[in-house]
Amino acid sequence: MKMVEMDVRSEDAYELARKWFDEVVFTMELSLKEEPDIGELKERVRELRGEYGKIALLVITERPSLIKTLRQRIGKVLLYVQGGNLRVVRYAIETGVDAIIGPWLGRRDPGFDHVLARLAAKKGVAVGFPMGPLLRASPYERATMLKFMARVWRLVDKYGVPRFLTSSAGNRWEVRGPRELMSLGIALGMDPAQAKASLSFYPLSLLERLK
Amino acid sequence: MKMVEMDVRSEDAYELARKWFDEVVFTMELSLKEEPDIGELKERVRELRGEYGKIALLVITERPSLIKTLRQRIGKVLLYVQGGNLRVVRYAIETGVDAIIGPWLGRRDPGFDHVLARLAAKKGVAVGFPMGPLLRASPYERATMLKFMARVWRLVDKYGVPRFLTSSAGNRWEVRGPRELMSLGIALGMDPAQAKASLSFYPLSLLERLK
Amino acid sequence: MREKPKTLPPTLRDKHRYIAFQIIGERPLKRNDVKRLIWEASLRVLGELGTAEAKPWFIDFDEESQTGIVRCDRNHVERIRFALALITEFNGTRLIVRTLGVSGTIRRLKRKFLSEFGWR
Amino acid sequence: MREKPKTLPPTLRDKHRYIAFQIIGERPLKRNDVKRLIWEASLRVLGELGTAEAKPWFIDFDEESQTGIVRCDRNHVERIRFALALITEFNGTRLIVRTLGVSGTIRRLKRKFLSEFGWR
Repeated sequence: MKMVEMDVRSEDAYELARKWFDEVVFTMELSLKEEPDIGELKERVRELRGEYGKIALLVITERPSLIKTLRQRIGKVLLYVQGGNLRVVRYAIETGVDAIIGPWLGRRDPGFDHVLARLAAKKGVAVGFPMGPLLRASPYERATMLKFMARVWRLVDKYGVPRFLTSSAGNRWEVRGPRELMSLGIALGMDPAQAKASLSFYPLSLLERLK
Repeated sequence: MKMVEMDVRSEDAYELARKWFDEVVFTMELSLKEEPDIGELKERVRELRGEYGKIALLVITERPSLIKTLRQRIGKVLLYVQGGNLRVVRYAIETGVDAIIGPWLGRRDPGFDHVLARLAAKKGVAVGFPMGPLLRASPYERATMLKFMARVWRLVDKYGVPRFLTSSAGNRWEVRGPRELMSLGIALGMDPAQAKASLSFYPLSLLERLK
Repeated sequence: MREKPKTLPPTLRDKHRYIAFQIIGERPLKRNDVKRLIWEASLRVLGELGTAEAKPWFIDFDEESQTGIVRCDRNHVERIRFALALITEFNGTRLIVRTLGVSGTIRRLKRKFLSEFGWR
Repeated sequence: MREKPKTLPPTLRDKHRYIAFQIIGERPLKRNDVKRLIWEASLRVLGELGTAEAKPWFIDFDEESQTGIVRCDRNHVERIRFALALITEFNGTRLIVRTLGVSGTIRRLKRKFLSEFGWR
């Protein structure tokens, strides 16, 4: 079974993940306050694609409209949106991005509900469950985050939303192997087959979109 | 249902336990290196009985032979033996004391096995599961002690050994109510009915022996 | 503030229980102390993952009567009770946490176990 | 020393699994560091009660290859793996604990997952 790491964010994280996974997607983080220079961005994406093959753009923004521009103008990348702002997440799902990473990030609630789950399932937008933020959290934050993640998993499971487990590593020390990411999934309530599918079946079908 | 606290070891602990339990046994700790003065001990027991009604003697010793003397010479008390020394525990069970408190105490293993369990069941010797030592333990010690306690519970359950849950409080701050002691039993693997019986049915049948 | 997620339909909601408790301490505790006390006890005894599963949530505490309410997952009441039972002190103040009762709604909990302490 | 309890009959024994792991760290770790690392991770993530249930037990660690064996309860392998996965450092040394494989016996574990690291 082919194992896929959908989100690593640095050169050294990519190198290590390549040893443990069959496919690795390199993610470029994009914190946007306003419309980016599309030409420049396209150029950068082209470079990264040359270097790493499979590329994702992770948009971190408070402005929903920017997502549409990216969706329309930048091709051959997976488009991820970081969770946290519900308006942005809803818009991103409606626009049909490829994934929402961590709907609960930066929030005091799960940042996801049955309405969003139903919509995500319909639009084929995946939810990414990242390990990285857990590694950096205090005990209190970890317990809270795990609680929210388990809640989001229940919704994702119930409504059949595409999903993946990922390290979302910012550096090589945050990379974790497939079995370790599976253990996260199981801690959230997945059964082993679901955890495996979150590292293989669902990621592979997202990768199909890059062809 | 009558709730019984089988082991508190100070005046103020007894006072508090009386508020939360229908019956409370006051335990006198007896650390013995050699044969005690039996006359003096009888006198002390008589006094305590006058004050608290139901009395237990908790023998803490490395010398098995002392237990027999006490069993034969001191009446109208429950005779407990503190766990820790396997030779002492085996001898105590053979002698037919009323209970072994915490077979794992002071050990790096559960301090109990299937042979002792079978013997205890046959002789009607109870195993007491005390909460007090957990309160005083470090995280590492607590985890280890809980593991041993759960193992002893499995043997006690399997072989039908009489059993009770107790605070074994040395002072009022170590007293816990019936529901709290039940939660300890459930943490060890008891079902709620078994936990309740460990505070009522089994203690009451031990108290019968005082009549 | 920002938007919040919608309330889930009943079948998807977490099933909770409410626990009434009393603090018996050398000195009275403040509301915020009790909040921390519960979290620390849960993190120590149940760990980060066990706490995520048991979902303890501080609801209220009356400093006068030293009684309060904590919520948790329906299937983890005994684990939370056990974590509370193992508490021995807060900032050097010795104390006992005694649970008074458990109910599926705050209203019933107050009526059955807290009315004698002046709750309404 | 003092007597020990008798080995329980098979049906009463704890059912264990053995996990082979590798430490990938900025600096190599000592055997005793690894022992502490595992305990601390388990106590933090699973708590005192969760640790009592998962029964992690340090078996061995080879400082040369930075690989080792930890035992745990058969039904808690994934929880121990998760606790290990959340480890990020020891005494300021950044590291990753990677599990190599799981088996019901030490012998099979060594043969299948540790022989390439020089274990026999």
